[in-house]
Amino acid sequence: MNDFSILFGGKAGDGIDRAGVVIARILNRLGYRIYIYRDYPSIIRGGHTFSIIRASSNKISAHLNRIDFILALNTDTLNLHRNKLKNNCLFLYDSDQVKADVGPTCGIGLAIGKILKEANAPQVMRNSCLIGGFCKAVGIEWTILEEVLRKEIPKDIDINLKVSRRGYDESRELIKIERLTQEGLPLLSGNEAIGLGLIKGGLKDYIAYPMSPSSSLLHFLAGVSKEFSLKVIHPESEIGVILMALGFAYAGERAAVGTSGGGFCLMTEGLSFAGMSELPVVIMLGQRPGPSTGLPTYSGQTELHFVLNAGQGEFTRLVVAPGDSEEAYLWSTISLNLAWKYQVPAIILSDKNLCEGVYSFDMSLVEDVKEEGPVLWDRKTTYKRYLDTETGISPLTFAGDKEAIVKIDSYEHDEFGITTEDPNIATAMQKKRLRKENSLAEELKRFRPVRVYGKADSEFGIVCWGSNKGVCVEVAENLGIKVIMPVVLSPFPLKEFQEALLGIKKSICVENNATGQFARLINRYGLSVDEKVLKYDGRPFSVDELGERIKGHI
Amino acid sequence: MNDFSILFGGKAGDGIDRAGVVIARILNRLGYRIYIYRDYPSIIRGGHTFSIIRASSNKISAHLNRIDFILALNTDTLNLHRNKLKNNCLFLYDSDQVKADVGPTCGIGLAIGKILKEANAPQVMRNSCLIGGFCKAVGIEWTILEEVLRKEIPKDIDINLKVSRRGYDESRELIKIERLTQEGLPLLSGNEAIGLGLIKGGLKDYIAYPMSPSSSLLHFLAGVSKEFSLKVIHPESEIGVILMALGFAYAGERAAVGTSGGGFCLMTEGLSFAGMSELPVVIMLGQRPGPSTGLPTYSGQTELHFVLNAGQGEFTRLVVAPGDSEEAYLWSTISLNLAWKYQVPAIILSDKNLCEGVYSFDMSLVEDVKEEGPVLWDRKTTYKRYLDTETGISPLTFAGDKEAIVKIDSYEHDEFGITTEDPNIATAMQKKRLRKENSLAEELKRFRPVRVYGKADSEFGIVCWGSNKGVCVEVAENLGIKVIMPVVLSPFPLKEFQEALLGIKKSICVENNATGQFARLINRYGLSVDEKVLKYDGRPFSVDELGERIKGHI
Amino acid sequence: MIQKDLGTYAANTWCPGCGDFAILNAIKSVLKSLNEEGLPLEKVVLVSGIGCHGKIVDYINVNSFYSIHGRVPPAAEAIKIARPDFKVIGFAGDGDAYGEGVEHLIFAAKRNIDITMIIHNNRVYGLTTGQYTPTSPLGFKGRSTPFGTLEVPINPLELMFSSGATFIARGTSHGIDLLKKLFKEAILHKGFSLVDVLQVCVTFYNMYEYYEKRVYELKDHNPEDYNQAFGKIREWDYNKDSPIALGVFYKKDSPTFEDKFAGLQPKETIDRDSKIAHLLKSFS
Amino acid sequence: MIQKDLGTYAANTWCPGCGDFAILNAIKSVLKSLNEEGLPLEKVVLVSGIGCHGKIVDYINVNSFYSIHGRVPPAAEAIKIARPDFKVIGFAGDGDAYGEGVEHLIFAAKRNIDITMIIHNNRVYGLTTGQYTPTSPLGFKGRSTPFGTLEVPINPLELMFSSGATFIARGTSHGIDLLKKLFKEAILHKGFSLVDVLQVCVTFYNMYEYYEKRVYELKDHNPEDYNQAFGKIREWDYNKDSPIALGVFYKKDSPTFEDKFAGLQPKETIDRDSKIAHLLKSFS
Ligand SMILES: Cc1ncc(C[n+]2csc(CCOP(=O)(O)OP(=O)(O)O)c2C)c(N)n1
Ligand SMILES: Cc1ncc(C[n+]2csc(CCOP(=O)(O)OP(=O)(O)O)c2C)c(N)n1
Ligand code: SF4
Ligand code: SF4
Ligand SMILES: [Mg+2]
Ligand SMILES: [Mg+2]
Repeated sequence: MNDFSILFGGKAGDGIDRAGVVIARILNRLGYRIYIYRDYPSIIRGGHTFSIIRASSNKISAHLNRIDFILALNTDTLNLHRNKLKNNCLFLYDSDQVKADVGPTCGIGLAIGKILKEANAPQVMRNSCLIGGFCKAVGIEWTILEEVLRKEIPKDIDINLKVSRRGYDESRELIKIERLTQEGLPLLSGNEAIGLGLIKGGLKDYIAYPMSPSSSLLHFLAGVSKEFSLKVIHPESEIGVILMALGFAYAGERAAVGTSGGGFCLMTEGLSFAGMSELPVVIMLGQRPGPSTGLPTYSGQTELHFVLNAGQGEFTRLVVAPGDSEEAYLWSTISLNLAWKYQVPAIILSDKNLCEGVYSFDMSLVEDVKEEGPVLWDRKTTYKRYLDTETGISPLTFAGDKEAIVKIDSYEHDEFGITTEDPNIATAMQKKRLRKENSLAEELKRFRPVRVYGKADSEFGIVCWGSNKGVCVEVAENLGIKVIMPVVLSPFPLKEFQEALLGIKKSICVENNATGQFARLINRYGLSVDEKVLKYDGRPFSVDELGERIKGHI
Repeated sequence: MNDFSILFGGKAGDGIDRAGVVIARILNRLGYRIYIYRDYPSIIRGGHTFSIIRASSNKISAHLNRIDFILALNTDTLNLHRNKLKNNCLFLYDSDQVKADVGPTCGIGLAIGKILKEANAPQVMRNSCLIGGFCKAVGIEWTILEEVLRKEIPKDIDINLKVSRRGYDESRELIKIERLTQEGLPLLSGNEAIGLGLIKGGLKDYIAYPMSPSSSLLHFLAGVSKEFSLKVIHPESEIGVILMALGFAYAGERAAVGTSGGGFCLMTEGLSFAGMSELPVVIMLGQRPGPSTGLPTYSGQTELHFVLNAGQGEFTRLVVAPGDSEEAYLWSTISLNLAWKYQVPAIILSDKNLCEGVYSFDMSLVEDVKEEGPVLWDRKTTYKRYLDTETGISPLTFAGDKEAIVKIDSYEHDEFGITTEDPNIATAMQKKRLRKENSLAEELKRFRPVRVYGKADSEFGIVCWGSNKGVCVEVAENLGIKVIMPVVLSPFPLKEFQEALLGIKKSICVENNATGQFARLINRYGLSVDEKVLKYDGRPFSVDELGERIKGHI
Repeated sequence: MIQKDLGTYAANTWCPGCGDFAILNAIKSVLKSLNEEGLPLEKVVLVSGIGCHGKIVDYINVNSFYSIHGRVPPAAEAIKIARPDFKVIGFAGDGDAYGEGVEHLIFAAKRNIDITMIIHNNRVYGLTTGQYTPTSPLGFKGRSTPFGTLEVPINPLELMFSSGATFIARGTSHGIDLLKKLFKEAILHKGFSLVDVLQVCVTFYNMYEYYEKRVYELKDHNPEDYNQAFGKIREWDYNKDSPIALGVFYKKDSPTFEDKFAGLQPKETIDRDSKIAHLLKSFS
Repeated sequence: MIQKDLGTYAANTWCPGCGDFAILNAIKSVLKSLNEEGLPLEKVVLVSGIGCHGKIVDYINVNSFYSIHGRVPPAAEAIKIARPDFKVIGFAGDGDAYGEGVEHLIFAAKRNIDITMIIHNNRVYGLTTGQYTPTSPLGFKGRSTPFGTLEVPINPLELMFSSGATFIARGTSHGIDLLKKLFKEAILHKGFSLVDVLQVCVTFYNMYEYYEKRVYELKDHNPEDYNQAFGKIREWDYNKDSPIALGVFYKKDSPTFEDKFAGLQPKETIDRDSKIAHLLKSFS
């Protein structure tokens, strides 16, 4: 057992999420690497929700369909998932609630209702009781559980410990999870990694209107706002959000915003304004299945072409799609740096799987990128906010500078930022803004915009982007094939991508959308993939599922 | 002189626009075909503005750089444009205002200030005086001018006629414009043609927030709202606009909206909602140079990829880009019909040149398309708003139907329109919505989505879209080469486009943007153009200018 | 999909104890009674926003338009303008209607379109798990403001009053009889009506006891008296701990937009083709 | 770009006689006088919307942010929050601020951020050549409403009052001395201030004579008296032909958002890398 999965299920409101994290932290202390997939409907109470906590001696960022252990707070959990169990009898359940015919010798039933009643504990503690039972069942020492609970759920900890201990005591050991020799790692959601990466890149302000799956980035940054002197603002709408961010950028502060599809729509006018005014901004876009409100708590990859083309007019933009927590951290820092260096909007294209998935985060795997300053005015000649330079970058100074007047403008403008309708100036300015794309593309090379995994010389290559990285890499390693994953999507790293394709005889593009958006993107460059493996029901590929589908093509 | 151009220039507020139309109507009565290009800054008074009125015995929809006659209300007009005159002396000017050294024997100066003063006429009548002088100078009878003025400018007509007559009398004949034998045609702006085409297609409601170059469509439809029982509404914002349109569609009424880039941004969330809810809507998008506020009174073609990909999620949309007034009329009718038949959003991608250009409109050239009804519920089984059918089209009925309950939903939903998060239903519904693209593409064939002009068997082909049609066709005819112009841009008519390309050895793509958006679009299909001729200063190509640039490639 | 009792087969996923149930039950009962009094149910359209509140349309078996977040009014207005014989009832959240899309509410009120807006004002974003809204009190600790908000709430009734709403009322989700009365009166009111429902969100902002202690029903109040109305509207500002009046605060007869609009709209008589031809003539 | 007299080289393209000139001249004079009194001009940022009004920032040689249509307040708010030592002055049109982006105005007022909004209220869309706006009177015949509007205007002062604005004033473009006084007072007011300027649009809605006949300056008015303020605010509703008061209607001392916010924001002392490392520890 150095790679196993626990499914913890119940109703929304049962604290499934929290329970998953507690279990993950326990296993983390035993040296396991973790990935958590969270599946929940757009409901606050009721319905069916579950987390799959996968633990492995190796770093992972995908889940499996085969489950080793089920922890069931309700009947649905057993009914819907028992068929996924490797060993049909490895499950624990609340025998006061679960109305399933489990067979007499199978699983462990805990009378959680009774236990809670006796301890005078609230319903939300059912999960702690079940976790207690689980720890005993897999041979985890009580002290570890106690430590984690104290840290994770400080509120009413005494009753909680009591309830959990009862679960522990009334359970029995079924199997033994070994302690590994390696140290644990921090467990971070994708959004937390993005938040920290932005902080590392010098973030000063974060502005957002709540929207799944971006909300937890807002919550996280609001929570740490004092530590990092961040101004975190939740204004009236996404239109207000993007305009505030541009106001902060004008004042010289690094600002980022976060949203999902519908909110991004409302930001597109501001995005185009950012392009014209050359005000930097980083937008974290967490994709979920659309169109429209769609499946708000699930995942998709349908906004690739939208973000590449959003906003009227033509302007340079940076678009990156990190694939796991380390990339999320790294590329958030890079995005903020480059948005400021090139004075362009940068979009971190994420999705629910990355935003809300939980990963063991290994800082030692993250290339070290420091906060980098923008190109600043040399103070030698009169300040011109839109000085037309060879790189297209106009050196910056900010309002408040005694020697400069800083005028930005949503109209076409001259170098001083005064509105113009002159055809020659308009053409020159348009060229200047687009020229930045070249220098940006050049600079991106130093961050290796296309990453390659798996068997380097395989003639089969999986092509993927964003949160599918984890599952694709694992499948490729299992099958002995290659993975090509561009993290940068605009400016598209064509040369690097082509190099990565060298030697590939058959390429298989894996995406969470119905039309193959990445496959279509590379068509633009005269390239094409041989096969498309698409899934668009809002659920991520599991390693087993994707493995089967890829096998069909190789 | 069966093809000549008159440039009428002055300051904003001088009534340049109106003057252009008066001259055009006069020439129309003499049997000429007309095209007017209007060049004006985003200013209400002052600045420099001019119209070029081109008249020809043939139908035209482009302007020439070479001018035959200048009518100048201010100095700028002469200074900026005199070099375009074929005959350096063919101009009329207000000698009380124009401070230019015109030479003693050149042009005709009218002391308009004095004439107005004597007639006690307001400044806005300066243009009438100059028109009077012009008519005399080219040998047009006074009665024609009088008739047109009476019709066009009924307000204070007596003083106006007096002033105009003085101009007429104090001028002298320089050259003679012949009366042609053909009848005149209605003169329509592109927006008027779009409005009439929508009316023909059964338009019931038009909702818009003013924005150049779409505003004149709003003004036109508001003006004729009583005649056609249209509900024309100008609400608080573009977000309100698109949501109102969807409300009307829900109630069973054919609605359209109009806007430009920034307003379209604000509509993208509603667009995606239209995709999900399958509520039909027609959006007229008048492009102008961006990014952001850009050059609001000029023209561009930068929103092609934006409209193809706008809105989160993936859904079927119709995008058409008509090239002149007849196409504007025809494709507006088609758009409304097909939006309703397929229950999809349809976008009429226009631009300032088409919206505000004035054309001789020849109804006999327009294919006859009638208003066509949507697929209606057969009343045989319980009504399901989102019945999953082979074509993807769910038959319609509307709220108010005693036997049906009509539920539309921005969430993913089942056939009844009840929210669902079920992965199988979500997949099926996504397929259903995308399947409509196939049937729509099939149906579009009957309207010849790709049009071909010029020399059919030339090995040189100009590829263009939208308002560049006119200038490209004329250039192609001059040079004896072919023009390929897809009117439909989504679903892309690949087969027809490929057929049109047969025999072409060198293709030259003409666009008003900096990156070659159409050229990029066809890359997606493994096709590419050989040359790009781009212009993005907001001004349209003239026939002479484009001719030169194309010659460089053939 | 015909279900008895105006329900649907959709599973109800509100938290047990949520105040939205009261709104659901009240509106169902009002629709039934209006139906008995002669309103054909096919002439009812429910429009909802996105939030816990929005789910209400999935639970009622009549025509509905499940809109996007913040955008209930413009859709409702258009439906009413297209079909003045319909009753159009909007359900919106406080985040939805007073925040994201407050401009539409203001303009719908200004136009005095005869729609009814029922606001599920739980003073929190429910569905996105507990952030402050425009009506949360100063210092509210939500997930986006863990150290407390820095803004005083708006008083939505005052905002509606200043925007020209012609019917303004308030109820709570713990007074279903009053809710029924208010909903019915609002729906029957000819003009723009708004009922602000202090709907308790048991999960993220349980104000049950707070309201229980403070609410009272308006008595001897003349809602047609502008000054009385204004006084009562300002009595509680959604922040201070004052008594909280319930009932109809304000009511005014005023011509509606859709009626004026219909007046402008002659029925089309001759066919469009000939009218187009006629119009084209005038263009030459 | 240093020009004397706060001007720039941009050619002025307002119509001769436009009321915007008065606003331009008044604000320049106020900036000069504030500068003389010690305000460094580099600490002034002008923010404008899109419309004829917006051009004002091209004509004044100080820092500026020429925003998009309707979106002056959020940009101005952010600049003020980032730099509480700045004076941030927004110029917006009536279409811009009371229509397209009214939600931002409401929330800026609600937050009581110390910015000044100057509204060029010509009661028409100037730059798009003459359509009705939220403050055009009932029956206004504009290019989108050739048969007259069907909506009564909003009273923007009342709307701002109900949204929590702490300084509300009105001037006209034909009273430049009053404008100067009002602008200066508004800028010096600590909190959200709005000056509604009845700016005459000579081209599309020339109300010069109308206003001349009706305007009067507030006297014996205590702007800190809530009820007096409300009464005067409601005296003219932007529709009826009543007297039109000018001056400061309302003024209130109230803590500002940016001050409260700054209170929450300790200065960063230790370096971020070690704090990140520390935080990461707590995640394991
Ligand atoms: C444009 C947009 N922004 C954000 C969201 C995310 N969202 C969904 S519901 C909601 C808030 C709901 O709050 P409220 O309107 O008060 O309704 P409640 O859930 O409290 O009933 C938000 C922000 C969205 N769906 N669309
Ligand atoms: C999103 C968007 N919609 C529409 C426009 C077009 N537009 C430019 S200015 C303007 C109205 C200006 O009116 P107002 O704000 O009153 O300013 P004024 O010109 O009267 O000073 C409009 C609608 C735009 N620029 N952006
Ligand atoms: S979260 Fe609150 S508003 Fe939403 S269903 Fe639960 S109790 Fe009701
Ligand atoms: S149109 Fe009106 S507001 Fe605009 S510049 Fe002219 S007079 Fe001023
Ligand atoms: Mg709420
Ligand atoms: Mg205005």
